[in-house]
Amino acid sequence: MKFSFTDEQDEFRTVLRRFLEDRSPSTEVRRLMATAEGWERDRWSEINAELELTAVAIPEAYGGHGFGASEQCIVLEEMGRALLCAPYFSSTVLAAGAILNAGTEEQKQALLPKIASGETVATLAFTEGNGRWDNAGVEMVATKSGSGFTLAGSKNLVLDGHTADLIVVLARAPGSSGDQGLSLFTVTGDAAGLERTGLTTVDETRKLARLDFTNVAAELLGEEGEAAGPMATTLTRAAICLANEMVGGADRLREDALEYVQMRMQFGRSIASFQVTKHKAADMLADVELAKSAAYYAAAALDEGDDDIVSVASLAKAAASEAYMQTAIHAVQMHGGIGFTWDNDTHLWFKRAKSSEVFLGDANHHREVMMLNWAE
Amino acid sequence: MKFSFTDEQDEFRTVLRRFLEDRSPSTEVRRLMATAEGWERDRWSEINAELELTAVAIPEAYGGHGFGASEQCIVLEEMGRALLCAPYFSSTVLAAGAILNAGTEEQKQALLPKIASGETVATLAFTEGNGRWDNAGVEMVATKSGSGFTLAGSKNLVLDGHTADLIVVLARAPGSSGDQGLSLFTVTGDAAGLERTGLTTVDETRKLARLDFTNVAAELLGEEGEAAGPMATTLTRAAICLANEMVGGADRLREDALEYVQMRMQFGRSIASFQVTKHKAADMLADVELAKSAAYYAAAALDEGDDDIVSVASLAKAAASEAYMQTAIHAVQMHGGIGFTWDNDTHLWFKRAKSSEVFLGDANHHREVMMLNWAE
Amino acid sequence: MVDHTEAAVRAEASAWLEANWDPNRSLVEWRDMLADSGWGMPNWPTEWYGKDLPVGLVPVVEEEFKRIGALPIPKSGIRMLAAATILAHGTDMHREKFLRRIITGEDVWCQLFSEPGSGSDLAGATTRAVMVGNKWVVNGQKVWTTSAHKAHWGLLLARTDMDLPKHKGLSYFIIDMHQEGVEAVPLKQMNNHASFNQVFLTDAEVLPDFQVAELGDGWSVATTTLMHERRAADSLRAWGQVPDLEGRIYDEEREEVKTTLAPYSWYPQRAGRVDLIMQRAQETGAINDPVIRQEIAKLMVLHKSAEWTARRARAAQMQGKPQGPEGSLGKLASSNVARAAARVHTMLSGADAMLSGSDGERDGTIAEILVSFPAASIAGGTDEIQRNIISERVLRMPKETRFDADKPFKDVPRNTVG
Amino acid sequence: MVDHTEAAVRAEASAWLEANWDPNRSLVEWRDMLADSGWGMPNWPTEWYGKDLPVGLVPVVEEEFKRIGALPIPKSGIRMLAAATILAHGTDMHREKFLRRIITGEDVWCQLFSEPGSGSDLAGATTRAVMVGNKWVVNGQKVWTTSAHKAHWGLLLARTDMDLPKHKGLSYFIIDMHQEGVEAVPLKQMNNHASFNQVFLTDAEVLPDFQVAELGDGWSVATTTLMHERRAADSLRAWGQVPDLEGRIYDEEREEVKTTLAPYSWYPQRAGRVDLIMQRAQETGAINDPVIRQEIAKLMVLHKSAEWTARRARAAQMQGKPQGPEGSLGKLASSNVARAAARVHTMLSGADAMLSGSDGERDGTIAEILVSFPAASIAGGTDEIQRNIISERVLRMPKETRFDADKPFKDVPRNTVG
Repeated sequence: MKFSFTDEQDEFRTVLRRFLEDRSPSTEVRRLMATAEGWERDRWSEINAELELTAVAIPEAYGGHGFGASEQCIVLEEMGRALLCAPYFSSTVLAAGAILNAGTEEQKQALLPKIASGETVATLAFTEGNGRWDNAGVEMVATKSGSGFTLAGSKNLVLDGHTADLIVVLARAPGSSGDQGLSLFTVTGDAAGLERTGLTTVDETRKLARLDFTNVAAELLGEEGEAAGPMATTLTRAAICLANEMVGGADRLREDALEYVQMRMQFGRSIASFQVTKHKAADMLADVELAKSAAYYAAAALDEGDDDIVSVASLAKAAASEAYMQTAIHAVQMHGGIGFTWDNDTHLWFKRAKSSEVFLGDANHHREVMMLNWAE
Repeated sequence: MKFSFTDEQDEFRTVLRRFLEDRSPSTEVRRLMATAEGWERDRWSEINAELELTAVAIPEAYGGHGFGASEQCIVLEEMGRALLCAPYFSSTVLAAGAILNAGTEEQKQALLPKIASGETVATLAFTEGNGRWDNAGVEMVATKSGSGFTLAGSKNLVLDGHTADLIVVLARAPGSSGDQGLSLFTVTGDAAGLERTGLTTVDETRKLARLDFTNVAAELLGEEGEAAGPMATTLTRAAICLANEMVGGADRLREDALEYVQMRMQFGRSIASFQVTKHKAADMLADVELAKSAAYYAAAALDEGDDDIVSVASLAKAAASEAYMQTAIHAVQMHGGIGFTWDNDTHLWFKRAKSSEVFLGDANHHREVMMLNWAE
Repeated sequence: MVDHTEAAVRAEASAWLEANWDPNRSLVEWRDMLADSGWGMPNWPTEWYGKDLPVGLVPVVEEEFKRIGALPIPKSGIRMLAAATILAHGTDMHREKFLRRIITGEDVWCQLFSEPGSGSDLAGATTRAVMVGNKWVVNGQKVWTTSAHKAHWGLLLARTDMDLPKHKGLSYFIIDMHQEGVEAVPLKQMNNHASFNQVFLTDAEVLPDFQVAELGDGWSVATTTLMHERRAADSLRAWGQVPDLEGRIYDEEREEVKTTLAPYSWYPQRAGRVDLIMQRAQETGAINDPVIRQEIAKLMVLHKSAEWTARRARAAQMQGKPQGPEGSLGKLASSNVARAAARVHTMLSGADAMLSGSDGERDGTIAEILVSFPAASIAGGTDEIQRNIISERVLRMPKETRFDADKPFKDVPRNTVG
Repeated sequence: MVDHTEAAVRAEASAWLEANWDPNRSLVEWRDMLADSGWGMPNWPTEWYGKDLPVGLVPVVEEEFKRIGALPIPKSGIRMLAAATILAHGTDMHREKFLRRIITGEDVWCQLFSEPGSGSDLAGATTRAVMVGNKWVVNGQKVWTTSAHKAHWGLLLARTDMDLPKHKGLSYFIIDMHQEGVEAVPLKQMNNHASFNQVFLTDAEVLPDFQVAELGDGWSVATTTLMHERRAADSLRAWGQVPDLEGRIYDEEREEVKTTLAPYSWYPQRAGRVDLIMQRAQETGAINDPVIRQEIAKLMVLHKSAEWTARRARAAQMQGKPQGPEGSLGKLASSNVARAAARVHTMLSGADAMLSGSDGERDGTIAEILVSFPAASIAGGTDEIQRNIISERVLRMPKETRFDADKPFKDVPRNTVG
């Protein structure tokens, strides 16, 4: 197992970090999170134009740069660190992932280059009112209608669902259940019969929507009834990507809290000089670094085609869920009352930690997946 | 709910504590734990003669003093604190409890006065090779034979089972299962066909035995087939008694560790002056005091006939399991290397904590019982 | 002379209340009568609106209020801290000017102790009060001030001497909040509430008569105020219950309660709402998940043990026993409970923990728990301060080495910015 | 001159080994040949049994040993700490007298640093060495000394001046353990093993020639020894693997390994035996209990994350990157793993966690885990010391205030009894 970043990867990270520090300071995060959309097309195009982030992990055959999960995870870690407000996860990880795994060659040729260039912002709608993240939880029905299909029902918690140009939707044949009868479809954001409602979120930097489908005409993506496998593959990769995004955020919180206690005086001494503060900082470092190792390992394992990838992905997500939330709680505590105020930036990451803790499944869920799929 | 000790109870505790400090110093604990029996009849008779501890919670009608669970729990807390090596729990809590709950009036008259006086040391044999603490786990079969019964099978983890004069045994009618067909029996320690083997225990102060029954003649205790209820009542009270014994041990460990760090110098200052030591000591206090409150509450609830007693008993035992073990781990850590040595007394209580953690069911078991029986 | 037996006190209070209680009076009128009669604050001195009753007999009077259904004087809020401080350390002028309107509730008070630069270290206050001509002129910044925007008077801790050691250079003032140099700005929290204010003091003025106790005695006076703070917080919760009856006085008190408690509306969420856990677990069916059931059980063990510990402490107190260690653990235990509860609420919510407001569960209450619980381990003394107190005062472990106590305050390292 | 290219080194080592390796030699004979040729410790100086190879080329030589199947010099044990210290700070007499017999393994060494009164604070040693006539006379008590009862020589840290500050008054000696004033007493642990000794020094003698470095330089020499300690602990584990082949030399090395490793036989149990968890969970059926499965999963997440963190650190090191924070977390993480593993083993055992020895599960191995894991957070630097190191060295947070560094050691408060 490759387990260290190459000089090129380190260099890429350094450039990206500086770039995002410049383009996505917390003032900019606060400005964008206050909008209904959560991101701005012009702003995002401008950022993306410079580093072509949406292209990183899409194969060269479909207009991307063809890098692996490790490179994509560097992008996500740095975005998580900067709390960048952009439809990257939805479009590049979820939608492009589903299209790559499920689509026909023709569909990949048609759809992916525009996602790679950033021209199309796409998302994947799979979770419903029951809040389940697995295939079996899908209840939405796709009915054959002439040469095409129509979708009826609702999708919930769709990342950037109210702003995406293209929506990949998971639905099932009438009467089917479990992994059977599942198909993926594409609809455009402005499709007739589609009502999109932005939701109020704890984490204002991660916008979610409810999508209500009233007989919406949809195009089949890939093979009819064969979506279960591609969806599972897509979500495994998404869990790894999310874990890397999360450790980026956790590390930022940790560093900010450390900087604060180093600078802050109380009782005539630096808060950082109190032994309990020092020991908490040491434990925070351990929490974050261990979760980082799991996230990095998972990305490398994906690139190397590890047989245990489902378990490893869930391990990384479970580790990140616990570490990010724990770090967020410690970070507020280390700031004291200031850390509880709106004007201090800590709560922005705290809320992202809370949201990420359950997004794509909470730690209990992923620990269970890990144990049930462990090959050992 | 009564929730405070009376002046008489406080006075009883004070006298008992001083008495046990005098009679059961750790040198005496070490001497007795190295014996196969784990206690000495003369020594125990002498201690018991003075304070009549075995009589405390047995009704006056059967030769006891008729005090309640709260008083019995004071005895147990102080014994747990002193790590007294004596067959008190086995004889007075388990065996006398079962006889009181299940026996006929005639049997109570016959058996309890000698247990109250300490003349008879009894125990209760219920757990078997599967290590389960509930009625349904019992597999040993009692067969009718003439006017009596014969027992065949094995009992495991019997407290003082190799030294008790009288053994109360739980067994079931052939072909029965669950709570059905269970009866209690008495056999003498020297019964023909009974083989008693002392087991090697982690906690040398709590001696356990395996009892192998080869067609042992036994006397029915109480009603045939009706033992399930009395056993459950006996074990609920036993869990409360054990929780109180455990918080006594935990508090002793906590105090000893505190005394050690207060006295010990490192880097030119008292170890107790390091902030992390102080904060750990504060957390230890909170752990122990909260578990104490639960144990005290449970004893009072038993005396007042609380409807929720099964849940409350399990809550107290679960709290004590976690608090005692956590305190033991912290106590070793606060001593440093010394705390890991045989000559330091910490390990005696550490091992009692470990043994008590699982005795009568571990914290997971009791949390589950608590939740399933909660009336709210 | 008042007869201080329980029976006599009960009879006298009862007689007075039965003769005078009328739910159709105005709130201020009734409280004025209580002030004049002494039955409103019966343990206060006779010359200051009280009856000089021993504290032990106050519950007897309270029982008579309850029996008759008469509204007592609320014992809560900053104004009662002000009263306790003024009774202990104020001049007769202060008592004359402030105590009656504290009883009637006509004046709102606030407490100006905490500063952005000092946090847990209240005695590190750097707000300066300098005598200019014949007035104190105050400059500085205070924070975590409840009701500052509505207050008529503030209890101010300010530094009057930079050359003395930290605790010696502070003095205590009563400041008129209705003046130009005092600006209260709401301080928004991460949970979207704004329960507190920042108060900017810019050449604000205090007349010399409004100094409390001697120059340099500020810290010891502040200690008196703080001693009463916890008690006031407890009775604030109790006060929330105005009888659901018709009558002018009930309407007026309900209005007052509503205004006073507004900043505290999120406090139940801060405490983790353990009361909702079993309900939600049953509603969502999560109670059938053995893993979540264990987590709920762990929370319940902690919660019940903490509750019983508080009851144990109260029972011992009522028996007149010396306070045991169990009395000092409540704050720390409750912040552990709040954290554990937020964790379990997240498990119960699953994916829906991402939503808030009207899209969130229980109309946003659950989301509010998830962004309010961190306050439980900070406000009113951080967990770290609690552990310091427990280890030093209860366990008698050595105090932290002080680097700031003995030198002139001007030489003590401190935060340059807020 | 040796040609220091990789290819040249490999060729030369390979040629020498193929010409000389013979599994039927005695262990001492073979090691003597390695000492003479320099191939045993190739990075040591040419004049002292080495070949002056850069450390980076040592793995090349090791690969050739492995390829040919020749037994290398074990790089572990206290004797290698002694060698490193003597090479760095010793005199030529020391090198002459000790290094060859360290290579051959004929001398057993022990380390006399820790004392009952000093614990984590090694520099607080109070064992005194006083010059009487022309000899050092040593009095005091040492503890946690592995193999003291079998050792020929001891590395001794002793105080030679009570008037100097703590770190300045220590000196470093090599002491002959085979003399009357040295008594080694086994120290039994709570897990029934006795891996260590207490060593009582009563008028024990050291010749002046056996002092290492200057008077008062003891602490800096000890630091050299300690720097090599972690590395030696790592290779000790690696050394346990002698090829399962026939031949006199294998038999002798197996015997040596067995004796040397005897005190460490419980170390796997101290580490919590995560390797047994899944096996046991399957055997007992506990894997089917969702609550226990979650607990196992939590342990596995911790264990794998710690393992991958160690691998990440090694990978970065092999790339020649500066050490990142991940390199300092192993000790702390492993004590967390050990504690969590003991917890899970208890859940898997249930009632049987009360039994040990032949009545216990896995013939007592599980019971041994339950009474050995506390050592993981103490031995080799407590968790507290690890957190101090991480916060001060990695995170660059302020050091603890020292109360003992600058004054004469005789005035530093310290433990009166051991």
